[in-house]
Amino acid sequence: MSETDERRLAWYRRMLLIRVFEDKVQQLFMSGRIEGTTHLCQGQEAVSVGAIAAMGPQDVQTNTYRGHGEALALGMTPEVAMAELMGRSTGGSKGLGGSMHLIDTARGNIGANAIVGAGLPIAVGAAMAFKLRREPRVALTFVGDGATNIGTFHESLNMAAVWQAPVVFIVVNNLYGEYSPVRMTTPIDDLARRAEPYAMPGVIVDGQDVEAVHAATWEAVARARSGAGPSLLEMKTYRYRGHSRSDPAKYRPDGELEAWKARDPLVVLGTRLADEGLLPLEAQAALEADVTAEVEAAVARAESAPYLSMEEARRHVYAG
Amino acid sequence: MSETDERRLAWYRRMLLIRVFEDKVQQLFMSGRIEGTTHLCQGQEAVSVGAIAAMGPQDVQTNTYRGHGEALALGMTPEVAMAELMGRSTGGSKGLGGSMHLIDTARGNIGANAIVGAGLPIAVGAAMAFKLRREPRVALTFVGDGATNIGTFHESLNMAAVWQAPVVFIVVNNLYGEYSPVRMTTPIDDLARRAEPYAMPGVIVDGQDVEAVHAATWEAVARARSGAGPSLLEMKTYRYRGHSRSDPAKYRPDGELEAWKARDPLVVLGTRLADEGLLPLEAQAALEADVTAEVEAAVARAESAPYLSMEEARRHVYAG
Amino acid sequence: MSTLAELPGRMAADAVVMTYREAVTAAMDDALAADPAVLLLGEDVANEGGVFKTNAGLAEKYGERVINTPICENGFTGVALGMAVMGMRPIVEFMFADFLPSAGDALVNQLPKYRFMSGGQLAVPVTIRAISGGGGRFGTQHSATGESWFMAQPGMRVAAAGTPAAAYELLRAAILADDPVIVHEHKLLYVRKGPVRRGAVAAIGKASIERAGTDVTIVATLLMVERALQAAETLAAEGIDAEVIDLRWVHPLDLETVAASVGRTGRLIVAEEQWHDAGWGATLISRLAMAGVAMAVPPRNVSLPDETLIAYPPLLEDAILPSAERIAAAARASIRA
Amino acid sequence: MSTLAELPGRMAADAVVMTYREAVTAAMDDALAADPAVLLLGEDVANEGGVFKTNAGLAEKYGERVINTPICENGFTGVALGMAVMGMRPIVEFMFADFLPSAGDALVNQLPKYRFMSGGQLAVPVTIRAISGGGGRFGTQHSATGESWFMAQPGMRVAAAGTPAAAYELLRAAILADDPVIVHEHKLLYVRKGPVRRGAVAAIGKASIERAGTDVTIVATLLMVERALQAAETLAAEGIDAEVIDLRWVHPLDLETVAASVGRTGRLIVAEEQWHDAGWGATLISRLAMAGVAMAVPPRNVSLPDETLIAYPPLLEDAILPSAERIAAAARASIRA
Ligand SMILES: Cc1ncc(C[n+]2csc(CCOP(=O)(O)OP(=O)(O)O)c2C)c(N)n1
Ligand SMILES: Cc1ncc(C[n+]2csc(CCOP(=O)(O)OP(=O)(O)O)c2C)c(N)n1
Ligand SMILES: [Mg+2]
Ligand SMILES: [Mg+2]
Repeated sequence: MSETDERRLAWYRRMLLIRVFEDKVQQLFMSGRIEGTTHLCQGQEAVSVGAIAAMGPQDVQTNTYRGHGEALALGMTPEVAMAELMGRSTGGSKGLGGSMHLIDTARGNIGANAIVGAGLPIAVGAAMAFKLRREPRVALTFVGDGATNIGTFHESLNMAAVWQAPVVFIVVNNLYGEYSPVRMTTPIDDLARRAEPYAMPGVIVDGQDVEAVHAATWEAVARARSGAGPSLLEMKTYRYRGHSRSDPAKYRPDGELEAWKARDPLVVLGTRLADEGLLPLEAQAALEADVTAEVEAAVARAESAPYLSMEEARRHVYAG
Repeated sequence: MSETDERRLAWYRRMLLIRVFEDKVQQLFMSGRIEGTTHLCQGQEAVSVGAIAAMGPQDVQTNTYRGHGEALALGMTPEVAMAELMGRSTGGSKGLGGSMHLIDTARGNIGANAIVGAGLPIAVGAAMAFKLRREPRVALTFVGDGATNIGTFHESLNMAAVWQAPVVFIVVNNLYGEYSPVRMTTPIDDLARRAEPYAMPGVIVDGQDVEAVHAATWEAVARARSGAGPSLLEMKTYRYRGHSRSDPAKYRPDGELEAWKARDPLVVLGTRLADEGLLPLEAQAALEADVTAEVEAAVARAESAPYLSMEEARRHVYAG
Repeated sequence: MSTLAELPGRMAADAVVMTYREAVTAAMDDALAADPAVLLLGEDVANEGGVFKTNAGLAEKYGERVINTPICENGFTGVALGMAVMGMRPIVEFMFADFLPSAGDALVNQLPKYRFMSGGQLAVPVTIRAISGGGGRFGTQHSATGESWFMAQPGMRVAAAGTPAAAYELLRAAILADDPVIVHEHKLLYVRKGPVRRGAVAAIGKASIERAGTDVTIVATLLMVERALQAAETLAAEGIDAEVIDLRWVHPLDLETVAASVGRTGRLIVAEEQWHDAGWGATLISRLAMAGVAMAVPPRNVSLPDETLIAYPPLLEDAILPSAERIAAAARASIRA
Repeated sequence: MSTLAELPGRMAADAVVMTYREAVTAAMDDALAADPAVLLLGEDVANEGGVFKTNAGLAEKYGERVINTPICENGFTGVALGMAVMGMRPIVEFMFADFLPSAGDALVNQLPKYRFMSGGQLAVPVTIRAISGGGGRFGTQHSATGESWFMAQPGMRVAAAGTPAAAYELLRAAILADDPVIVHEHKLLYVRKGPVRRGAVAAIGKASIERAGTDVTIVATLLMVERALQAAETLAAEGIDAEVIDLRWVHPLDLETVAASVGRTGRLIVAEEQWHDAGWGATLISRLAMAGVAMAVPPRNVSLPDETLIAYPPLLEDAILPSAERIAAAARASIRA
């Protein structure tokens, strides 16, 4: 099998892992087995996996409260992720962060932020650290459509452009803020246009197609690494679930969800892989069973892990 | 004389008043007769006068610490303005605001802000009050080139566009922030481009020509009043003095100041008025003497006015 | 809303029982009905009754006076200021108090200073509703109360509602005030019920004695009012009679009510869901100390533990947030000191 | 800088006399020289030595490590965080402390919480330099000190420099710390001279006794340290021996040094250029009261007057800012009470 095809198979598996993981998280929160709230990314898996696959081993990214997809795409194990969601000491942040903060420095995940827009300048800063040190590294940042309306979005793109920072802005346009469709809060539909006043490329990408996502991000990352400056990529996608645990998403027009599901990222790539004989439908089903078992095992292990004590937790407020 | 020509003569006089006023202010601060700092607008008079002349009697505007020109263009008397700069109780804000806060609600001047970018959302809010009450009124806001880099700029244009607020954003591009030329902090030269992601007209205007400023602003105001939404106007202009009292503006390239002075707004309109026989050069000199006497008298009266007592000042912290 | 019969204890004749959430909605509803200048704006405020469902029915009833904003706290707070100086009386919802710092400039340099720097030409009748508090398992960036963040700033007033009645009355007072007011609501209190007199308006700067007592004074805000009342029940069983004061306003502070109470009890506990330092509890204790108000024993605080952030694990969060037990323990220690 | 001979009073052998401004520059210069990870960023920091000329020569010496930013406080503070977690040690200049609220989110929700919510994976060695204080006739939006704004927030440390030595040592300590630190400088102090030991690093959380005395303790920060020392001279002529403490850190607070001093003098005055409420003065008084530190008379504060904003007229501004006379008067009243 070609290296490319091996990669495509790995993408399929990773997207499937995210899907199964998020479905499981949903169940755990809805049933109260985990308290609090969570922000799921089913439907957006191609964005997480395709974009992250374009990162080099030394590159980093920041994302948001809706960041489980990126965390898993970067290689955080379902167990470590699940443990974090359960607040256990075996979680990525030892359970102190929670569902909105899957952080994993070793794999380049330097921040999942619960404040809209706050991850952007952090990515610009990381990129500037690389640039100043002459390291050929790139920073990515994932941000929602709604986040493009807050000041830090503008400030970050502006600084990145002035300084020609090696950063890629990935706008995950899933059509909604919390309960607001894009056009209720934003005067344009194509958020790629937001790149224009920064003299920065703004590219619309099919966020349902992991290969398209990968190709576009690859180009933007290469551009950044070469010193040619930042780019903005608008990923057109959709979140299947409501904004957060408590949101049934009744504000969506009839049929919208179904229309997007017809172009589900797993179906888009899965159909190709099946057609090419690389991963027949039965193999896909088997894979799903595999992944489900993996996630169930992760849940079991995570749930049996301890919590930090108060004293241990307090040790992470300061360096010491 | 045609009404138009009368208006043009009035503009000339108003620009001259601002010039003479600012020169006087400069002298008062440099000599220590007024303490503290001031931000002068010599060179930018056409922007203040031309744009403000396009306002209707019920319209309002916000501006900045560099707002003496707008205040005088709106009809604040030199005495009231000077008294404010001197901290006297006869000043527009009873002396409590000072040089950065010439506010004059009766004439539609609802704010001069010392925080970069803070005047923009206020203008959007005023415009939304008008829109909600179905009043055919418009809000303008003056903001510097450097201010287009701060988050509130983006947030304000975005809200204005989404809500189709009757507001006109006037970017006074005088080529510098404090000591930073535009391209040190901004990735583009033409700030009119900043309108693009809001699907809003962005127009480049010759800020040295009061008639051009007036025409462009008139159109934007009419558009806003008609319900067609906000616009951004970029006024290309130049400040002759440094950023503030203490800045000798050594960062400017040789010859730049002189080049701009060749297109001084008083020269641009003055030449036309002289050529057309409306205001011969001798008349211009006589007018300058007049205006100088007016400003000197204003200084004298302002300087003899009392200060508020502490008790009086404290009454303005709350409504009561 | 429930009938009078459901209410435990005394209740004014014209009061009705409703939840804290309903009280918030009712206050806005009544204000919107009374004055066409009143507006409500914020993120998703007009969608599905808002994220915390505090605005149920308002968008349907008041149409364009309930305004969804883009996500831009500093910007839309500035917009409210602009509306206010042009004669409107906007209410601004902050979905989480944690986002108040995002509007830091508007809240520190604009709203409270605008009247002053215009020499009294301009009024800023803006109400900020901050949905605050921990206990939701939301982690360290979504659990703040922020009551004390802007309390030092002259020109601003800051309130915090501990009961449904307070929620209603404080909001009405804030909306009627010609100056900016921040009103804090606690998200864990939304489901609590209590008597509310519709039409009542809180007096600015006036605290409310929620339980009279003679042995120790407990001053609290928000969720801590409820916990202080619970503590008082526990203490009563032990023969300790605690007075519980819902401070209601952290700026201006009702020093008089607190000093009078401490004058009677000789003992003071402040119970707050924030850190001690630079808080209203410290402010109160300092003012009483400077005024030379005599106490039998040193005052005590029940606050978020020093140098600790709100952690995500439920057990840790519960241990960090002041509990009724910690309040009772402090009162007990005060009595036995 | 001057020679040793110019110095009034004692001075360590290795100290040199320099202005407070030179001390700030020297601290950054030495830190930039010592560690290539140190950066300086902010508005116009690389132009003409910065607006307050605190960065003279640094851009020339350190090139691209001194970075002019666009005007966007929240954004560039976030950038500093990103640089820090990737191994740099940025210093961020805030041209006026009044702009700190513009970066409210970065300063409340990001810098101090980032380490914690990553479970200790990430360090945030960011230094914020806030140029603060009134007296410049800059009006109500450009005269804040802001020392207490972020002091309550665990994860953040906050310092304020009252002398050239403090300016140098606190900045060095902040830059070396693996956590975020805000260091306040006072714009009226830039021209003041004093001995500075290059290479010295302040101990985090340690106050400095600037004048030993036995009769009354005056705790001050920033410009108030100078004024407290002036007040002490006046008082000395009257036979009152005041101890003057430059608090240096408002978070963490050096309760120990203050309590020990008050233990000796029995009398406490806090002198601060901010309002009492929610300030470090209130915090200190509250902590001492709760600790039961005995005082001969109630503590007193000399702060910005309640419910008053900084006004533009020079006479009013001077009357609003605490003066040496008011500090002396408070000390006198404390003695005679
Ligand atoms: C500064 C700030 N304001 C408001 C919120 C509350 N909030 C959380 S997510 C969200 C919507 C964000 O929408 P979008 O950027 O499209 O991201 P998505 O949730 O769709 O992934 C809002 C308003 C917040 N977290 N931070
Ligand atoms: C939020 C904020 N940051 C920084 C400043 C300091 N400052 C005042 S004016 C200015 C430059 C503004 O440049 P521009 O917008 O071009 O206006 P101009 O002064 O040229 O009129 C700066 C940085 C401020 N007042 N507010
Ligand atoms: Mg979205
Ligand atoms: Mg400019």
